Amino acid sequence: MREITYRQALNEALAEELERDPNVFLMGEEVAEYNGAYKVSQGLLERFGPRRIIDTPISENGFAGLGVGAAMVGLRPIIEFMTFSFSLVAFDQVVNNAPNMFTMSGGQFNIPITFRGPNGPAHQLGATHSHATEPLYANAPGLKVCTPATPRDAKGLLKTAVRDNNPVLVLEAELLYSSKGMVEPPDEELLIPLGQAEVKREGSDVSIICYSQTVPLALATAQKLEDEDISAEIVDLRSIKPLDEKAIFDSIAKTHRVVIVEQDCPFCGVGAEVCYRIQQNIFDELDAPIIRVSQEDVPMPYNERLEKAVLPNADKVIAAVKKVCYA
Amino acid sequence: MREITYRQALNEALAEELERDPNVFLMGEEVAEYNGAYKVSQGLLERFGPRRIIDTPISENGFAGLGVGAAMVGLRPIIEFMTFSFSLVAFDQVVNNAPNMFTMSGGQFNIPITFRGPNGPAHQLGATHSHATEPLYANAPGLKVCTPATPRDAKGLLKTAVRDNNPVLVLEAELLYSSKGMVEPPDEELLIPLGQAEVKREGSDVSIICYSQTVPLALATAQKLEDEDISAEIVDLRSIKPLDEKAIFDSIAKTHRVVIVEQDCPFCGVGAEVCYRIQQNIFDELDAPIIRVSQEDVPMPYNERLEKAVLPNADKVIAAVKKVCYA
Amino acid sequence: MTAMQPVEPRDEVEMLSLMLLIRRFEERASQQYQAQKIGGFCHLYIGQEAVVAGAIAAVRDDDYVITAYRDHAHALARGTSADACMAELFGKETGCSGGLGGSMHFFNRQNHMYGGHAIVGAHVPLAVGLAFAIKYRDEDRVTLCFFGDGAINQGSFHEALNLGALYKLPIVFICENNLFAMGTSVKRSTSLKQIVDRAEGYDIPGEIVDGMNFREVRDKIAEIVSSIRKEPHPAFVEVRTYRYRGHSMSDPASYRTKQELEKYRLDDPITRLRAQLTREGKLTNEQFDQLDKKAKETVLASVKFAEKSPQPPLDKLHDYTYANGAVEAGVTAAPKPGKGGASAKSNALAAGTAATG
Amino acid sequence: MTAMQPVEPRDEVEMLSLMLLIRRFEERASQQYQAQKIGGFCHLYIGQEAVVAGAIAAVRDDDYVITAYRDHAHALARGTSADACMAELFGKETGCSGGLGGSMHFFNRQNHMYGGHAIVGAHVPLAVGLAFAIKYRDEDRVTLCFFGDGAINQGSFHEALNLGALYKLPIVFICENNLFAMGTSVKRSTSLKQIVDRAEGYDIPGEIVDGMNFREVRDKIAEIVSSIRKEPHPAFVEVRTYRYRGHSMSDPASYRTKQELEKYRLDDPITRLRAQLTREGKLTNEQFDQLDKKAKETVLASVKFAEKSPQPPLDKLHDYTYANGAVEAGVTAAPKPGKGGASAKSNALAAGTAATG
Ligand SMILES: Cc1ncc(C[n+]2csc(CCOP(=O)(O)OP(=O)(O)O)c2C)c(N)n1
Ligand SMILES: Cc1ncc(C[n+]2csc(CCOP(=O)(O)OP(=O)(O)O)c2C)c(N)n1
Ligand SMILES: [Mg+2]
Ligand SMILES: [Mg+2]
Repeated sequence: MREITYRQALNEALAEELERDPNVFLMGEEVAEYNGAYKVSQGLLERFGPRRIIDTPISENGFAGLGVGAAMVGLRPIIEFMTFSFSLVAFDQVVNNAPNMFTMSGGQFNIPITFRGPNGPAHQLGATHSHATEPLYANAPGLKVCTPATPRDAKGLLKTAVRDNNPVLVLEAELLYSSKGMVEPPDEELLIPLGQAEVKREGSDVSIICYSQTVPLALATAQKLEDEDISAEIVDLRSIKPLDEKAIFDSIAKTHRVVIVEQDCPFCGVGAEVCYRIQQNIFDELDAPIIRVSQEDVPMPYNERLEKAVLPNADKVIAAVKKVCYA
Repeated sequence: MREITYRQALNEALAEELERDPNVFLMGEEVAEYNGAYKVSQGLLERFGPRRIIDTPISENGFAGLGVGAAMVGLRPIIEFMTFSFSLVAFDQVVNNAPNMFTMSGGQFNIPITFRGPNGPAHQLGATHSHATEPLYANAPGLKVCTPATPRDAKGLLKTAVRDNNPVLVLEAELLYSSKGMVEPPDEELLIPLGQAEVKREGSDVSIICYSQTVPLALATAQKLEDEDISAEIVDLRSIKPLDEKAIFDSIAKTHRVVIVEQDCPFCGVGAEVCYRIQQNIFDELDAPIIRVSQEDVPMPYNERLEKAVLPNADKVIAAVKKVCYA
Repeated sequence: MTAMQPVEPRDEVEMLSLMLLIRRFEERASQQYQAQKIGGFCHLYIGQEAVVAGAIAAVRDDDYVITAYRDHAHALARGTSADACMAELFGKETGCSGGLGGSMHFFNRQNHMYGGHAIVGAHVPLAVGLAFAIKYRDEDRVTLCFFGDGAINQGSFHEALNLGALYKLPIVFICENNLFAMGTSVKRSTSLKQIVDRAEGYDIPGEIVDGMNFREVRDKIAEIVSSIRKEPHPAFVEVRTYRYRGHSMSDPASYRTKQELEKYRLDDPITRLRAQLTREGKLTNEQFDQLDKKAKETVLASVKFAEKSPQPPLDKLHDYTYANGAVEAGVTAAPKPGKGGASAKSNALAAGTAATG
Repeated sequence: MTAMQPVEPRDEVEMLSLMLLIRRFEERASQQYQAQKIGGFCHLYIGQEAVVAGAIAAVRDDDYVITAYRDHAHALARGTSADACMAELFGKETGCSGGLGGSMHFFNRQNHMYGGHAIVGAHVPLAVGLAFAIKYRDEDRVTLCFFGDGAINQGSFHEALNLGALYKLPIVFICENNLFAMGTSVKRSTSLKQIVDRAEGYDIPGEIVDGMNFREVRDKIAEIVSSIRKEPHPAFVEVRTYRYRGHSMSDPASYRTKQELEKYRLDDPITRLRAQLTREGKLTNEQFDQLDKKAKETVLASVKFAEKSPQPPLDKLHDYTYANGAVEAGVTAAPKPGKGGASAKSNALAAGTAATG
């Protein structure tokens, strides 16, 4: 194991998959000559050349669709959205063409495509640039959605996504690109299955369900809760869809109390679905109502203080934990 | 009161609002000369002329955005999507420009626009044409979403939507266009506030929460449940956002058992949000876990028998009701 | 690039058979729709047969074809059997999309028919993706992308044309200009004097072709395709045609005059090709009647086939959402062929040819 | 149409002041960004000043202006005070968008500045909507819609241009072609030899204008606008310009050569207008220095203003999501003016003028 950044981990995943399978190519705005708006594709043009690392005009709908078409004849495109906020102009291609093709063709055409890029609020980018798209895409049958929180998960999930025979969205996190973590050495193949959550910290009093940018938040909060003698178990979903119900239920069977910390907008958000599954399946294990900590249900303001107030934070998580623990 | 169809009710609402306010106009594909793909705008071109009833090319993104721009300077556009499945190509305009403008401009520009048209699965239209978009739009802060199930609600909610100073989506139901119901006479102003659910049938054993096309389904099922001595209360949400929590909670305080019947895809669907609100606020009132009946989580197949199997139906609702009642 | 493969010239009588098969298929589909054997939306191609027949006659069997929702003809022209097409309309397991796609979503992987797409304009980027794959693999195939006059006002169309031009992809954008998008005439959907001018905005060469004339369509597209095979590039063809029926089964088409319709009927593409062949001594009246009879029989048989075919099994409802293929395997697992595709091996062209014998 | 109102010719020295104000504002914003007083993305306009100044000099105060995210200059040119602009960058309540919009989302309702829009291409349909409203109300206003060379490849752009052409709306589409969209040069984003050719695909008249030359921009746009006021129609202008800085504050712009940048710097729009005025005896060196000093002072004062301005109150967090207005009232409730808008009454042009005195 060695310590690398989340950005580097993604870069390794891309390089390894490009190396392994000549059908894999990377396409998006500024991915080639500029080495990526967030430098995730650094060095790939030099290594794999312009046939496989392809810059596009600002035409998300066009190149997302191009990817789906190329996938119909067996290529395995990796389509980068500079951020998933910009995927909204390509929404139809992602939710209509990519995931419906297999069904509509009676199983003739599967679409082995990966859509990836940063997703969710970053820092003071304002309402148009701060979308957390995971509930929108998870709603579409036929898509898979994962949300790595660590360098290791980023590498393992992205590689798995590229090999999956279905459209998979890898929702990265801009604020985590420079974060570091331990990852297997490059000569060890690292594949993390979609649909497997991971307990990032064991605990006994409360289960905190989280993903993506809320994982470091949850972990930091667990530390603080320790001081108040509350032992929090941190369950990182890693994949939103398929959802690892078992890991969630196992944790709750231990703690009987749940707080869901999500980075999206609350209405019909990821936490709502998780909550439904929990109460449906292990209602009797719950000692208190589930509480979600999400964004406030408002367009993201630019002002830093207001933005902080909109986002989940440690104080909100602590308050929620206390509420479920002393309920 | 007189009996009219849902289609006629919508037509009256449009005509009355066009008549009342010269800033109101109707725009969309085939709304004028063709009198509407589903004839909702029948006769409006003749009555209001081509300045106010405007046919467009097949450019949903373009004319949705045109509407938002016109709303910035005080017009009150009614934008028809031939179906909301086609709104997906205009997704960015609807979730980014319309609802964020008020916030982003520091309150300078509100957007009094109505997006309307049929939404949700109709009959054998296949995967691309059967989208139930309500969870996608309800997730976006700044939008309001309503889903009338009866002619009266259709008229009252659409008129209210047009007068609202914010972007409102009126999600109609193709399969209900020809259904009939009692509506106030034309000389009586009918405005139904957004965010008010309605108990469509009183009952004591179980609350069935539903909206749009699932309301007639729920009502018919309640009839059948009667035979088995189960008294179902039917709560029609009418508005998805704002959500009438009080009406939901009041019903549950009576019945203590809940089945949610929704027309959308399950993952992060409307029922998930409703379920979260219920367990969060009146956990102790629940005598059984909440069950949702929604679409199966698959792209909609064309074949009729499979389509039926994907959709909510009476058997599924009855099974769910029995499960929550004998839990 | 691999050595260029020649296009086998298609027998014109065979192509006339194809046009007849399409015509009779559509007529029968219309009747079956009215008898409520067919659900959903159903868009007929009657009047436009020379467009797809001419285009298909200009390409190889392994070139890529993709179109919008008015797609029965394209599937038939690509050798999908009338049986598989009719069964699809009936929603049967033996349909070309296993009964899951319906009228607007016909597919035939084996014969390089990439759909059948129902969101206006949204398949144009897919077509560019097919063409991208051709260039990526250094093949000499060509992609034919069909779409309507209404589609040219969609953002997808625009972005796709720009990408096709920028990357110099081997694709022919074929606008089937039948003058209307539902009830909207072209002059009410764009201010252009002629649609082909839109191609100028991307520096893509454009042509106008008479879509009622099979030979003109074939020759013009053959010329373009041969130029593309030499050096990949996009091209745009505005094919002027007309649909005799309403937009879909539910449209009375009252937005146009009887006279207009009659004018085009007099220029019927089947009648025209027939006349040409007869004039040249390549076809007798008897032979034509035989062809037509055969087409009618093929279509009638397809209804029987569709009727007695099984429904897609209920217990497989959840099997069509995700393709399998172990993550560990790494390489593309061959996608499970659709039942429809598999049973659609019999070739409509071959059937047509048989009819001439 | 209401009687046509004349455009008051703008004093050129005043417009030079505006360009100086923009330049100094951007330089100061850059510095404040580096000092981390400004968050998010920040795109500077330095080098392009003649485009907005020329365009604004060609229209009336009540014409509509809308642009993308590189918008500080457009807000200033539309008379938003440097105070309100800088305060917006600082996220303060006194900002032109109340501190809620940030650099990419500047608005000024009172002065007809309709944003500040950050999704590439997505504001072009809005612009068409503004123009639609003008025609709907039978006014003789014009909409100026600014966007970058990168935006012309978005579906939104395409659909909007077609709608504008079809409905004959009073709008000038102004493409600020600064040769790059982030790191992508125009020749890598479209195969067109010149961007203006794209307008042909919609039958919209197009012009190329030297964007480093204030007078050429002003005169060309004035001519177009006066034609539009007579009879509403769309027009397209490709304005050739250059941004001296990187795409945003985080971009080192290593995709272009120092020589290229130097070439354009030598053609600086401010230097050019200054030279023209000096040559014509309308401006002395001393006067120019005074103008520049005044611009610098105005900008420096704006930083102080921004610094001491209050943050938007936390307890109003939920007040900006939905506009009020009782349903019963029926008619449009006047939208609550943004604090920023209200405090932004002082006019940058006026400030500039004062500087000349
Ligand atoms: C994005 C989208 N908008 C609207 C529709 C509804 N619709 C289906 S076909 C059609 C008309 C298309 O006309 P054209 O492209 O000319 O093709 P034609 O029907 O003439 O073959 C419309 C508006 C759709 N399917 N997709
Ligand atoms: C739909 C969308 N895709 C991508 C981006 C990211 N982005 C912001 S600006 C920009 C370049 C735009 O270039 P251009 O239109 O030439 O304007 P300029 O920056 O030169 O003023 C890109 C790719 C975005 N904001 N929106
Ligand atoms: Mg047409
Ligand atoms: Mg540019």
